[in-house]
Amino acid sequence: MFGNACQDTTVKSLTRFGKGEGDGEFIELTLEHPGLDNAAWKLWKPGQFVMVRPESFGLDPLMGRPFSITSADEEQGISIFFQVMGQGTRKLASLKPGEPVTLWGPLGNAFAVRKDTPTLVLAGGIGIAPFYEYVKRHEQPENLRMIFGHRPPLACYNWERAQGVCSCEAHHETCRQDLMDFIALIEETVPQYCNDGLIIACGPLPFLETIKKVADQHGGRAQLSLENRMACGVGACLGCVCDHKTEGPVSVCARGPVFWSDEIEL
Amino acid sequence: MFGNACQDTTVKSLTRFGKGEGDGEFIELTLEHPGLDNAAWKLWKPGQFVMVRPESFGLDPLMGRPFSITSADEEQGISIFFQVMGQGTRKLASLKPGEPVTLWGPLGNAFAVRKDTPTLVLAGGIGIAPFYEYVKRHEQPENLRMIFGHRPPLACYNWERAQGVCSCEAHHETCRQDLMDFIALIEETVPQYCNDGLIIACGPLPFLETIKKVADQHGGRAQLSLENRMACGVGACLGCVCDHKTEGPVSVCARGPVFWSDEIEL
Amino acid sequence: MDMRVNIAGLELSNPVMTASGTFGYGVEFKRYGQLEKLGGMVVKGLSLEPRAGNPMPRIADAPAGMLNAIGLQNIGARNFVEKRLKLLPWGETAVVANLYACSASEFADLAAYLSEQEGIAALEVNISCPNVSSGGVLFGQDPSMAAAVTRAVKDRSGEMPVIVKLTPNVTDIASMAKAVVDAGADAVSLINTLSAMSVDARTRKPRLANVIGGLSGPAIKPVALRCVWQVAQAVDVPIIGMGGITSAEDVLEFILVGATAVQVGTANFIRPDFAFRLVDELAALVDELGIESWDDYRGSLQV
Amino acid sequence: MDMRVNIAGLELSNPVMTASGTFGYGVEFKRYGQLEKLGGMVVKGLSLEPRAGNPMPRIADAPAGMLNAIGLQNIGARNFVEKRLKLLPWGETAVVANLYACSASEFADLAAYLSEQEGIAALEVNISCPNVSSGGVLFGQDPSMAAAVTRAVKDRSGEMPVIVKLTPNVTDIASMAKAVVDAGADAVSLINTLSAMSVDARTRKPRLANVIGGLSGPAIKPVALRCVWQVAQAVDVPIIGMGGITSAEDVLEFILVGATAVQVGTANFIRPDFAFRLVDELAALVDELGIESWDDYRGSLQV
Ligand SMILES: Cc1cc2nc3c(=O)[nH]c(=O)nc-3n(C[C@H](O)[C@H](O)[C@H](O)COP(=O)(O)OP(=O)(O)OC[C@H]3O[C@@H](n4cnc5c(N)ncnc54)[C@H](O)[C@@H]3O)c2cc1C
Ligand SMILES: Cc1cc2nc3c(=O)[nH]c(=O)nc-3n(C[C@H](O)[C@H](O)[C@H](O)COP(=O)(O)OP(=O)(O)OC[C@H]3O[C@@H](n4cnc5c(N)ncnc54)[C@H](O)[C@@H]3O)c2cc1C
Ligand SMILES: Cc1cc2nc3c(=O)[nH]c(=O)nc-3n(C[C@H](O)[C@H](O)[C@H](O)COP(=O)(O)O)c2cc1C
Ligand SMILES: Cc1cc2nc3c(=O)[nH]c(=O)nc-3n(C[C@H](O)[C@H](O)[C@H](O)COP(=O)(O)O)c2cc1C
Ligand code: FES
Ligand code: FES
Repeated sequence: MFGNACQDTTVKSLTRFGKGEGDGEFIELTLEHPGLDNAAWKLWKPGQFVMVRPESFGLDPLMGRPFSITSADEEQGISIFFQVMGQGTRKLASLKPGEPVTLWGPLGNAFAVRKDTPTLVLAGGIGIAPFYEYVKRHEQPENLRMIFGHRPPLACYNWERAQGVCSCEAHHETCRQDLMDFIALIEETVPQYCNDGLIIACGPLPFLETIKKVADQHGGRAQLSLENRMACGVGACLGCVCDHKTEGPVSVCARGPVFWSDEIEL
Repeated sequence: MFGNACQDTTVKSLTRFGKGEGDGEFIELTLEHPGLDNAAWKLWKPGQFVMVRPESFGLDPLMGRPFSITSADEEQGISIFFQVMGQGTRKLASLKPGEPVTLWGPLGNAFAVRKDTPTLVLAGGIGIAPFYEYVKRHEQPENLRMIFGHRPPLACYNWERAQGVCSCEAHHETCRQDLMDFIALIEETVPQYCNDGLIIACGPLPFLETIKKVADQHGGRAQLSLENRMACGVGACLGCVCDHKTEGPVSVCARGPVFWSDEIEL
Repeated sequence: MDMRVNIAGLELSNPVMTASGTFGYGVEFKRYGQLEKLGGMVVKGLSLEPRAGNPMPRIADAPAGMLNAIGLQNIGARNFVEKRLKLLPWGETAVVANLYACSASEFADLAAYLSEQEGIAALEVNISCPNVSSGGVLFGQDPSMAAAVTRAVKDRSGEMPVIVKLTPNVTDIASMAKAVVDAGADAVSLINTLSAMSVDARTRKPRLANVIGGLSGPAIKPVALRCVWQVAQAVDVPIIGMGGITSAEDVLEFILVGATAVQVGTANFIRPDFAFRLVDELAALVDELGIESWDDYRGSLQV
Repeated sequence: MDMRVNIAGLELSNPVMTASGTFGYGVEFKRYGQLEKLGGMVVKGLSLEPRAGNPMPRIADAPAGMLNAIGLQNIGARNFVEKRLKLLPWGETAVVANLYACSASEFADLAAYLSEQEGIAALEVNISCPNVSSGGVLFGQDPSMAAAVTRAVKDRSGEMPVIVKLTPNVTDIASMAKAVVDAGADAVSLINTLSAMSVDARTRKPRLANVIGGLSGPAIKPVALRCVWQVAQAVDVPIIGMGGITSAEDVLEFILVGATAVQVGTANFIRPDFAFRLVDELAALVDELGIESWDDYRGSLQV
């Protein structure tokens, strides 16, 4: 039996990356591991996510917030890596060690892992969050190629953590031309993995759309992690659905968040 | 010209008194003095109050909370002394130094001061808050007699602060008999001040009712500070009214909080 | 205290139910607690045929609440019965089907089918479908239409208790309640969400694709309590109260103004084990306050 | 940007007004800011004779809001004109009288008196008096009664703009708006408070002596936006939007869905200088977003 997958825990630490107003705020939030009563924690895989709701949310916002699991370990705790976007992440950013947090998860499915297959890892901005552990766990990192597109400086993204494990290329987008170059790179690289490779991606919607388009054009498919707004995280409210080609609207939280690009509409 | 009487300030310190669950929580909250732009702070008098609204209230509660001014000084800051009652005072109790607080005041009228007149100061529980400064400022403390009825132990009330200045008697109420004795004391003492003395009182409603009843019976009057629930604190919402015998319902915040007992209904 | 309550013959082990649309088909919450603990659960609104619901986005934050415009997405009554119902411990907790249709006759067909299924304890008729056949007026906003739907459902439901779920978006909810009770409703549940809207001043776009949605959560609790109170003065059938419940004290407030049982909706999104915890918290609070029986406490507001 | 707006001929320096009942008679706020800064202020509901209002307690907390049942306490129209109006800078900011009466003829007499007073810029007719002469139905909940009151007031108000203030406690607010506009209303303002209730589960008592009160504050903003949006589709007169405004962004949201001006109510209790600060914050936000004119922004929601 698995215990209750909704657990109470506390803040262990917050680490801030980058600096300066313009960059936004990038934070690794580590929670005390809530314990293996919830045996699902023994089996979690990169791509899965958690719903996080600190007590400090009070009644605003009412809904918890979903975040990819960056790492989870009984000793080190459970980490998420997030960017301050609005009221929820602002309240997360002002947490102090020891403050109470409700956590449910691990939720959803995970990215495919095929150790013998050339794998293209595409990360857009904060979409890098699930990939630190993905590349770390990979048994044949020489089969991995990671491309990371970002606007805020690399210092915001704890970039060292990803590097060194596998082939990693970061593309800093500072002007329109950079964006064009980055799209061109995707258009060039994705097809190379369309036949006998694996493509996994996480990032903003336009980024995923580009990847899907290129993959579709080349008769390939990529695994895309979607970031729809969520309320329950458990497949109950139907607030987070995406259009699945054969199944109609499906819950991103329960059926995803990772989908094959050829099976969904974005 | 007086500047805007609504000012932004920050928490300077919190001092907790007493201990143990049963006693409730008693806290002196000191705010940085918000400055004499608001020249009314130069003239404040005991009995006046402030509306306090820490940013941490968020949307819950929406309304600020009224508290008697315990002391106010440019160096020392502005202090209130409160008991944790509900959601508002709970949030006040968890403030940390440096947190932002909105403050408007000093508001309302004050207790009469007649230095040459024998003055009976009646404090019930947390109703002692305005009297520390009242007795301290009094020019002829030998004319003061203070009676303090309380249920939680004296340690909750920073009692030393009141003592030493004037004649002070504390009555600890631990059982029904103590209450009867205390009421008997009021019935015995109030009449002594009804003719040529001054009676001022602050405390829970039943306490004020007893004082009013005794004073009424003896053709005397006492100044009672009322603690009605407030929203605006400035006489605008009419949420805090009490029944004035000649004027009908009047705002406690603007016309009071101190009223002569023979002019109002409780 | 004996925590059981009785809704028109349906006995619940305690007054805590979960509200339709916020608890999926029940099975989604098995990881978070024991379904048997609940007094009952109302499953997502079911229609005769599966439906796809509204476009995205469907949910948005609101002060002390949330907005939703899920629309009528559901797997259809038959799929529910065949694929989900058997996974639920319906012998130990009341599984209530929430009905959603666009005409009285469709409601009747749905009721006929669902009332014959073993494992369904009662029907809750949701009469605030925004896409009804008759000129855009909602069933739940017109007493005679509400009565017609109620009658149609009752006629085809046999012995099964029929609960009619009322919307607060009316001038006079008490007269709506009277209309459905006169038409045969065995109980009423209220409130559904408040008609509401949220927009983004920067992008100039609505935050829900459907533009208008339903407000739920603590923000609406004072409105819900008022509605339950007014309905309790107007009708004699059991009332299931809901709207913004997030604590055991909230549950008691609804019972105090006249509800027999309650449903917990948006609070299930505060944490998925919310309803399970609430059952324990309610028992503890009832003890603490020395409440002796529901019959004694219910509707005992001192006015 | 030019911040001025025009409500049926009445020009305001900016769209920020204060809402009736939350800003006293204006004078109470002189210690907190310059009244001249405001686009306008609506004073506490005035009746022909002074009134004492409801028993205490009259206010209570609510999630993201508050409840009030002040009743009709006011010093009466004559006292207001003689003792307060002259203390207000009515040459520089629009002072709007809010009218409160219990019959159409009383409304008319009140309008006749107030519309002749120098210093009053417009009349706002509050048609949700809970104690009206005709069998407990509120004026604001019945289109024909609302129209009758509007006509009675218009007939006796000469050139003065008449704003009718609508209640959200109706099935169809758009048809209420149409009714009063057809009857001659120069503008509408909305929303008044939501009918609501709060009780104490421990003492078993209502938190308001009046039992039922009005819910205001951020909790009701999504309902208010929906109402303004629906009314904006239905009528062509200017709309003054309100309900839960606590920021400049909120102001823009109301204008985005169709309001010409706004009123700030409960937020005045968050801090008494709230409305003054809001005027500056609104100007700054308009700049930041590059809004070029109110005519361009108003009602520009992309649906
Ligand atoms: C499965 C999943 C995994 C996620 N993992 C991460 C992660 O690892 N790190 C991380 O930083 N974020 C992640 N997100 C996104 C994260 O949940 C949102 O950024 C967060 O909920 C924003 O909350 P907020 O209250 O701060 O912003 P809000 O106040 O809700 O919104 C602020 C602004 O951001 C926009 N916004 C909010 N949420 C989203 C969204 N999901 N997509 C696009 N725009 C949005 C809003 O439209 C609004 O303009 C994930 C989301 C999902 C569904
Ligand atoms: C002019 C004035 C001066 C005051 N000075 C002080 C002071 O110096 N120190 C101090 O501790 N308190 C003082 N009070 C009372 C204080 O304002 C309340 O205790 C506080 O507002 C409670 O807020 P809360 O949110 O914690 O409680 P709530 O959640 O609002 O209420 C919790 C419980 O306490 C009860 N309660 C709340 N307020 C009152 C009240 N005013 N009277 C009786 N019961 C109440 C409620 O009915 C409820 O049962 C003063 C009040 C006024 C009007
Ligand atoms: C996401 C969501 C979906 C809902 N779906 C339904 C539904 O299908 N049928 C129904 O009768 N009510 C539905 N409701 C309304 C709830 O059952 C409930 O009446 C309302 O949310 C008020 O309760 P609450 O404040 O506790 O959430 C839904 C509410 C939410 C938030
Ligand atoms: C304490 C209080 C008193 C009010 N009195 C009146 C009144 O006399 N006349 C009136 O038309 N509206 C009155 N209202 C309603 C407000 O003007 C406003 O319509 C409502 O509060 C919604 O706006 P808000 O959420 O910004 O407060 C009152 C509201 C409050 C909170
Ligand atoms: S968030 Fe509720 S179904 Fe996905
Ligand atoms: S608190 Fe508003 S009038 Fe006193």
